[in-house]
Amino acid sequence: MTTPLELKTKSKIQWCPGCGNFGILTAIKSAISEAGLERHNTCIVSGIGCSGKTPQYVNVYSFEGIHGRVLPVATGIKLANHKLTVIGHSGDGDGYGIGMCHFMHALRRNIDMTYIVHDNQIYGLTKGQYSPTSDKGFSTKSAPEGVIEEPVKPLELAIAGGATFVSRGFVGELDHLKKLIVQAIKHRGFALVDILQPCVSFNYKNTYKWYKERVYKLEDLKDYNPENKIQALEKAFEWGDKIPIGVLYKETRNLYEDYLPQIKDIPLVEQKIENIDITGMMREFI
Amino acid sequence: MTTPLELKTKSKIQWCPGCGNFGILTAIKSAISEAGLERHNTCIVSGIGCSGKTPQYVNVYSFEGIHGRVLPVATGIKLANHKLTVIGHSGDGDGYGIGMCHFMHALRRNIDMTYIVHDNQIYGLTKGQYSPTSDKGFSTKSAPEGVIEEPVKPLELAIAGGATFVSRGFVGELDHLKKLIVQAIKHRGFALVDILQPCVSFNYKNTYKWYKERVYKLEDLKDYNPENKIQALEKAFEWGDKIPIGVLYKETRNLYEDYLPQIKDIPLVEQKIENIDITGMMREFI
Amino acid sequence: MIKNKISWMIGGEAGYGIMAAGTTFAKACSRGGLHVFINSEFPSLIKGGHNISLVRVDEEEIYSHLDTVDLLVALNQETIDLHLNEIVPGGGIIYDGEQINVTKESLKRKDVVLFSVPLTKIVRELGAELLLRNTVVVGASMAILDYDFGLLEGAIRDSFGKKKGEIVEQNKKAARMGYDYVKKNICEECGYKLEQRKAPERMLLTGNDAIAMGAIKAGCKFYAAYPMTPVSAILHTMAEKAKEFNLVVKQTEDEIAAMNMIIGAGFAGARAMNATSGGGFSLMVEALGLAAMTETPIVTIEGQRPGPSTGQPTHTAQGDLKFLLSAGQGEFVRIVIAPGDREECFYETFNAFNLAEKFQVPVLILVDKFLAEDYKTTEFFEHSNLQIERGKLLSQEELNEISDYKRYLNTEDGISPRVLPGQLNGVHCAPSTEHDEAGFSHEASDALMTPEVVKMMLEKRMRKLSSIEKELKPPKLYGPQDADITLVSWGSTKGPIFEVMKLLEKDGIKANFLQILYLSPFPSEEVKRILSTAKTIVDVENNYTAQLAGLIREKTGIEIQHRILKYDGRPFYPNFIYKGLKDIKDIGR
Amino acid sequence: MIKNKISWMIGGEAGYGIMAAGTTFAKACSRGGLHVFINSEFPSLIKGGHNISLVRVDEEEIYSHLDTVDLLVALNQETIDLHLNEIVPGGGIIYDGEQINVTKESLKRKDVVLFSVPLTKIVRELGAELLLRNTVVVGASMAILDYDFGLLEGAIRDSFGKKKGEIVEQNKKAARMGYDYVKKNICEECGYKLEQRKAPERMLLTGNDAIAMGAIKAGCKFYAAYPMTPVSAILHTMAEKAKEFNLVVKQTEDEIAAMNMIIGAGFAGARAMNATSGGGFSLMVEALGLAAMTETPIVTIEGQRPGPSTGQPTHTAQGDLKFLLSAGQGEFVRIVIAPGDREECFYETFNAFNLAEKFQVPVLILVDKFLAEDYKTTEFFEHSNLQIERGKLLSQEELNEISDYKRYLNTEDGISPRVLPGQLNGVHCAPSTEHDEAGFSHEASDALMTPEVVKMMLEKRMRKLSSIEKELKPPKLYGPQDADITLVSWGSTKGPIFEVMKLLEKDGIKANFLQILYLSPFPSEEVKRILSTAKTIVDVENNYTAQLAGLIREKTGIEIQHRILKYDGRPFYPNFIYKGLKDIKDIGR
Ligand SMILES: Cc1ncc(C[n+]2csc(CCOP(=O)(O)OP(=O)(O)O)c2C)c(N)n1
Ligand SMILES: Cc1ncc(C[n+]2csc(CCOP(=O)(O)OP(=O)(O)O)c2C)c(N)n1
Ligand code: SF4
Ligand code: SF4
Ligand SMILES: [Mg+2]
Ligand SMILES: [Mg+2]
Repeated sequence: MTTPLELKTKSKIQWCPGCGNFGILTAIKSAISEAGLERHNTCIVSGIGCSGKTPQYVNVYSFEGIHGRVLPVATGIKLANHKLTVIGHSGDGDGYGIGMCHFMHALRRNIDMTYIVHDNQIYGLTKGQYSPTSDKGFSTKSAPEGVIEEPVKPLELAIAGGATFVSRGFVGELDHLKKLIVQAIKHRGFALVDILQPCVSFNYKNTYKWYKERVYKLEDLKDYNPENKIQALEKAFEWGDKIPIGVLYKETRNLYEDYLPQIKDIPLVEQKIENIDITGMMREFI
Repeated sequence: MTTPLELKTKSKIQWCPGCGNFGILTAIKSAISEAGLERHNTCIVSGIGCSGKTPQYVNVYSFEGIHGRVLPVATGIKLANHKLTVIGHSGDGDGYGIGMCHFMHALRRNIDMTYIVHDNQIYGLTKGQYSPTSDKGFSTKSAPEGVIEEPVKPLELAIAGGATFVSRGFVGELDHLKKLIVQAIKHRGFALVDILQPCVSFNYKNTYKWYKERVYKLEDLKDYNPENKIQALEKAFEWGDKIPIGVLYKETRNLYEDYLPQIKDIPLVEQKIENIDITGMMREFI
Repeated sequence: MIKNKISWMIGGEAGYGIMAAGTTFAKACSRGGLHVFINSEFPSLIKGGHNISLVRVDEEEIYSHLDTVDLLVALNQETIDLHLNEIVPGGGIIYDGEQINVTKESLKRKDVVLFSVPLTKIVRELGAELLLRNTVVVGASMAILDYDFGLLEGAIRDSFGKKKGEIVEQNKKAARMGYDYVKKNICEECGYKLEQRKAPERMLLTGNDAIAMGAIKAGCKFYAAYPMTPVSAILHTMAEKAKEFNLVVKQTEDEIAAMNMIIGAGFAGARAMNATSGGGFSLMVEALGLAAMTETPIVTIEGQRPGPSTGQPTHTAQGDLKFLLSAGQGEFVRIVIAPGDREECFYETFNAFNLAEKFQVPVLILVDKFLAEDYKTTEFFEHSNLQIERGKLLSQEELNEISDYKRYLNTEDGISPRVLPGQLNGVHCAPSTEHDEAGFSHEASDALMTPEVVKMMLEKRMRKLSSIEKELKPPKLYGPQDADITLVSWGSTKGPIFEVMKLLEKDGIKANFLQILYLSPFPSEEVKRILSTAKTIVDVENNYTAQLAGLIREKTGIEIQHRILKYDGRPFYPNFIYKGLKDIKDIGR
Repeated sequence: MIKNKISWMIGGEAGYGIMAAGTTFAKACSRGGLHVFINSEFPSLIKGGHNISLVRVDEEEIYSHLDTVDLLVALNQETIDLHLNEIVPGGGIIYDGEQINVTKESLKRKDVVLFSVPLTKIVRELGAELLLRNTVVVGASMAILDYDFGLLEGAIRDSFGKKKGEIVEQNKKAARMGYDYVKKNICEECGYKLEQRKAPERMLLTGNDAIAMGAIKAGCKFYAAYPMTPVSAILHTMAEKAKEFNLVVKQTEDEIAAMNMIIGAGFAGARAMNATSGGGFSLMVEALGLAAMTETPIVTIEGQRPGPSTGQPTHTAQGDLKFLLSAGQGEFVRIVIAPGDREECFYETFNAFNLAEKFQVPVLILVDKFLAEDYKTTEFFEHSNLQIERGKLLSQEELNEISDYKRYLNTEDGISPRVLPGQLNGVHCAPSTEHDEAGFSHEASDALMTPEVVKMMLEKRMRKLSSIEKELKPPKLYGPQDADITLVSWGSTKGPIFEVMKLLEKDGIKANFLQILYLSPFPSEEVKRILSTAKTIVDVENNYTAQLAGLIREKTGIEIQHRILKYDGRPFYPNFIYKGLKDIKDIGR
């Protein structure tokens, strides 16, 4: 158990003043604390992007990988030592652009980890190109005439792709966000938290105000059942005047790890590697 | 207009006797003929795999790229010369494994091309490892204890990802398959044809017989409307005792090309590149 | 009084508009007929980091920045702390004394002049955002330098031209207030003088700008890229110019797609390009070999930054030379060009497209952050006589004459006549798998793909090497033939080395400079000829392992003993090289 | 009568069970105490292509195949057409005369013996599938060679052991019928003799097998790979052994994932490996730099096949050396090892894991199809005294002593004490971005990430080079010190070169062989020492550009004039090298 204060690092925070990432940082620290995690048994993995700076600011074990590869690194860490709580931090470009292949394949594996996507609908770190989630028509440096592709719908893909926990948060709803992350951490399986995160420097369209006017909480709906896949898909499709936040979909399924008797008793990293006997194996080649 | 016979090349065919790819080859040649395409205005693009040999056997312009990259190459060709009819041939590993990222992003672009996936639920060319579409529990060289991941559901992903034409064929239903491909070629937009293609050498489970016992045609359903997305998603989810073939989903949407005034009049390749005047551009830097 | 020779630096947090101030200042100078060089450093983030822009102005042509500052504009305290040492004796600091508390005593520098301008107050008076301090201080600087305010006004007008007139007016006003404040309250004449000179109009541009222009001029029609520092600006420029020049510009899902897309476009017959940095280039390596095997012309720009891995995303290095020379499995011909200045960025990018099509090979252009992002005044490019050469591209008439067209015909020069999809009578397959002359890979058949055929096809492709060698200009030797020191280098170090040559000339030391522009095919003969008679050879590179020196030894057997290397993420200062040379014992002083 | 010395080849279409027949035949020989070498060629497809398996048997140790065939087993006409020239005078052809129509006349070879065995008929009699012809013909071969049938029976039993007993029985019967047919109807003694010898039990294995075993012995616990010829077999073996040795084996979505996963596992503290070929390695390049920057130990196997691009997926080459040496942006230390035989595959893979952890660097093992997939009889590995060395891995006790743990401490040898996630008191970040000793990248702050810090960290990492150099064994010189010819090579050519040395010895020519096992760090001093006194140096490589020769010139200045190169997708035959040597003029005969 650790406190948010203990989770602060010595690094100066390098996001633009007002950036939505500050909210995510607050939420993740509170959530780690609230979920009762220990610093040395928690591992954050990021890619590259403004989101990718998160590991530098949370005082747990962490790995800042390369652009788009959060999930493979996180998978390697988790399978090597499944006693660790593994939390990935990605961006909309990092996770749904260049990292799309790993995302789709992680969904169906259902390894026990949390995947937080800082979704600002823009490439922040590289100063304002459109991202896979940018709204159609949105004009940026790389598309002065406006984006002409349909945006990626991450939650819809996650559900269709076999995720067992699919949620969306908003940094303008900090407490709600923190609770979502706690749920995601506690979920047994792959848990996606897509976070609406205003980029105050480059996304002039999807601002705090823009999101605030649109988001509503699924919890406030009387009859929403996150275990109904088709209903969840419909909700995931909703984007525009109304944007749902909360847990869209939830399902109980075996973990990938459950199928691995190799690590049932002890994690790989704790297994003895001295004096492994290969005599029998050699004899098979006679 | 060309005949299937003219579409034969000088190459010896190198698939295993009995392989489902022979059926696909027959169907694609008939479809090219029936759709009224000309040899020199048609371009086939493949990746690597048993499916990747297709370009060698169809006498149109063709490009055999590298493993998993059918769609980017096809995109480059089409945008450079959109007068060509571009047809991609991929495998389940090539297209839904290593090529997944390009697949998901192609769906939302809706460039006018046909994408044929030889889906044998196995890695054929590399001699029998499981593929992303292999059924759970299926045992292969790389998973002697059986696959422990949920399979990729390509049609579900295609629909969720924004495809405008999503279909499935079966080489055991050749005429149906040919007609599907003709429809796909004629569809204005990105058209997916996922083909159940038995691999007689390595997939001992999903055989001709196995598929035959399960497939049924959507056309035979009275009330199936391929323009209903939610219904299509439900159908796409269906796999096991019953497997639907036919057009699952269809939608009319602007092409990516429609948003490019640059190529409205003439394709890029036909534009003059001599004596381009950059004086004005230079003056902007004063 | 120093005239028309100034090293001016502005510094502050990211988000303070440091870059914009630097270019406005520089543009005003350039429009006055002066030569300008801008170097900027900024960390890989948007706001909150320390940014600087260092503008050097001179009436002679200048090729790089210096490690000294005459006038430091400090928008925050950190700027003073970090850069105080760089200020020359007698230099000045321009700052907002109402916000930052410094005295000569606190700085322990009696030899600097403090110019306090109430930037914040002026901005508040204007009712503008704090950001505008940058323009106020540029105005103030121009007053201290006693420069023509009209030229600054013009630069402001054109810089903000695309934005609303309101913004332009406000900036003009801000500059004016800064200017007037100095003139009225500090000094009418402050010991500096910048004066307009008669000169032809010049551009103020970066290597990225020159590359984009070279590509557009070459008829590049398809540009597909994934953003990456330091060459994202090429994407932005191409996108901005897409309408005007009828380009298709595609921001892709990743670099793998970017590379495969331009290969597709190149195969279809459009001139196609992309640009990336080392990390993105890593992802293009597999498809690089694909271009080579299918003999598809493409052009790729690689903008180096310090590695390994993410490294220092916004700094500079020359660490990727060897990587580019041998990236990709198997053996194949690639052309690698390392432009040393903006002119070469332009002409060699243009040239690259011709080479790619004539030899049907991938062409890589290797730059770095220093060259790609830094601005320099540059003469207009001579573009009217640039010829598009498409090599052995068969016309429909020519193709009609051929009965059994073979895409990969085994020719003497290794180059096979090419046709494009859409042409009648030329249908063929372009395979990534080894194939025969007709493009059949016959993988199954040892009777068709015999060891002899395999050997023949590989030799055919490799023969392009000597064909290309014949075409490329020999490397340039700048300076006298019979020098005491021969500097050898490649890429962006050209600028600082030109500056060093000026310094050495003043010292009466005879030096020359061998610039290797084409790294592959490597001009072994010429380099050997030049170096084997050179007296003292010094290799200068912005890397740790002296990659060019290694290459030269491999190709010529000559081991260069003296090396001036730098690998701290920063470009060379002329002085660093100069001092390095002085340290090399056997150089006479 | 030739005794215990035979070159036996079986050929036919893919799908005919050529490989299986080859190994069964070879196994039977190996179990009789004979030495065996199998070379197989098969195209990149499953059925329908031409496959061969060439088994060489001898009582002396043998290191490669030959270019001559004593007995050719032809399951189809094409085999005869393609390989007739390879049959020695007096050699034989075993075929099914009822299916294939050949005579000495039609072959224009009076000097071959035709053994017609009704394979198809025998299979039909057995009521078995046509596939079984392969076993029948192996039985027939053994009769012609007059070998002990019991040894063949044992080999069949154990080869099919995992399949149903029925299959074993049927195969035994098939072999017997082939055997008996020959003895009864063709010849009791046929001019050949293979005889069991007293010898210790030996393994018959491939480089892939040896690598997998080396990894398992080294405690590799996590294996993540995407299948790729010629090293897919490592994935299969690891998967097969996962239960027995408690490994986690993951077939990934692509090679990018495979590389990043093992980096994750390595960071977490598990010994981790993957294997691929050039195309897949291209996709791993970006993450290779990540491993270097975060100082994460990993081991990667690269199995070469001819490129560029898809190239010839099922053939062999040594074309990726330079690629591996400089793959990745920026400059970093990697260890590159090129085993030359199965023993080295085993021991060096084991060693690789120790090196990776001790120096906290990526280790690359470079093999090729020839070494990875071809079988050779090999003595049991001495594995009992192999020590696991994990380097500076801090125990919890040691860590408790440290007040302010710094993951990237600047040490003299460049290696910083390492802790694993899960350990108390060692929390840190491992960043791909350049960072300080504590792992902070402080990107924004020039005050913290000064040029000096950047330089220090790069130098720290590069210092590992000399630490590693001290640890690695010097390169081996086989043969006499004072030879007339010094052969220089790397990797799988070792086998053919050993054979050539035997030939040269017979000729009375004094030759030695310098094998470069460690390509990076390169043993410049030793190589220079050895080569500078060598008389005639000959570089032998399975590539076009003589990559090792280039590297040697770069590192030592020595230019190797004589080169024997091969780049047709096939491995060296000893004779090819032998003839090449004879062609080199200044070699005395
Ligand atoms: C292989 C590679 N390509 C490109 C880049 C440059 N790059 C760094 S971050 C980034 C995109 C950032 O966008 P996103 O993931 O949305 O993160 P954000 O900055 O918005 O949080 C890019 C293109 C890189 N580091 N590596
Ligand atoms: C980058 C890369 N990795 C791996 C391979 C090896 N490889 C060739 S085809 C293939 C998989 C084939 O499976 P699939 O796409 O399903 O095609 P199929 O053979 O079943 O038609 C693999 C792994 C390769 N050629 N390139
Ligand atoms: S660029 Fe955008 S996302 Fe990045 S730190 Fe600034 S506001 Fe935040
Ligand atoms: S391996 Fe399978 S998919 Fe490939 S050719 Fe043979 S049967 Fe067809
Ligand atoms: Mg973003
Ligand atoms: Mg398949």
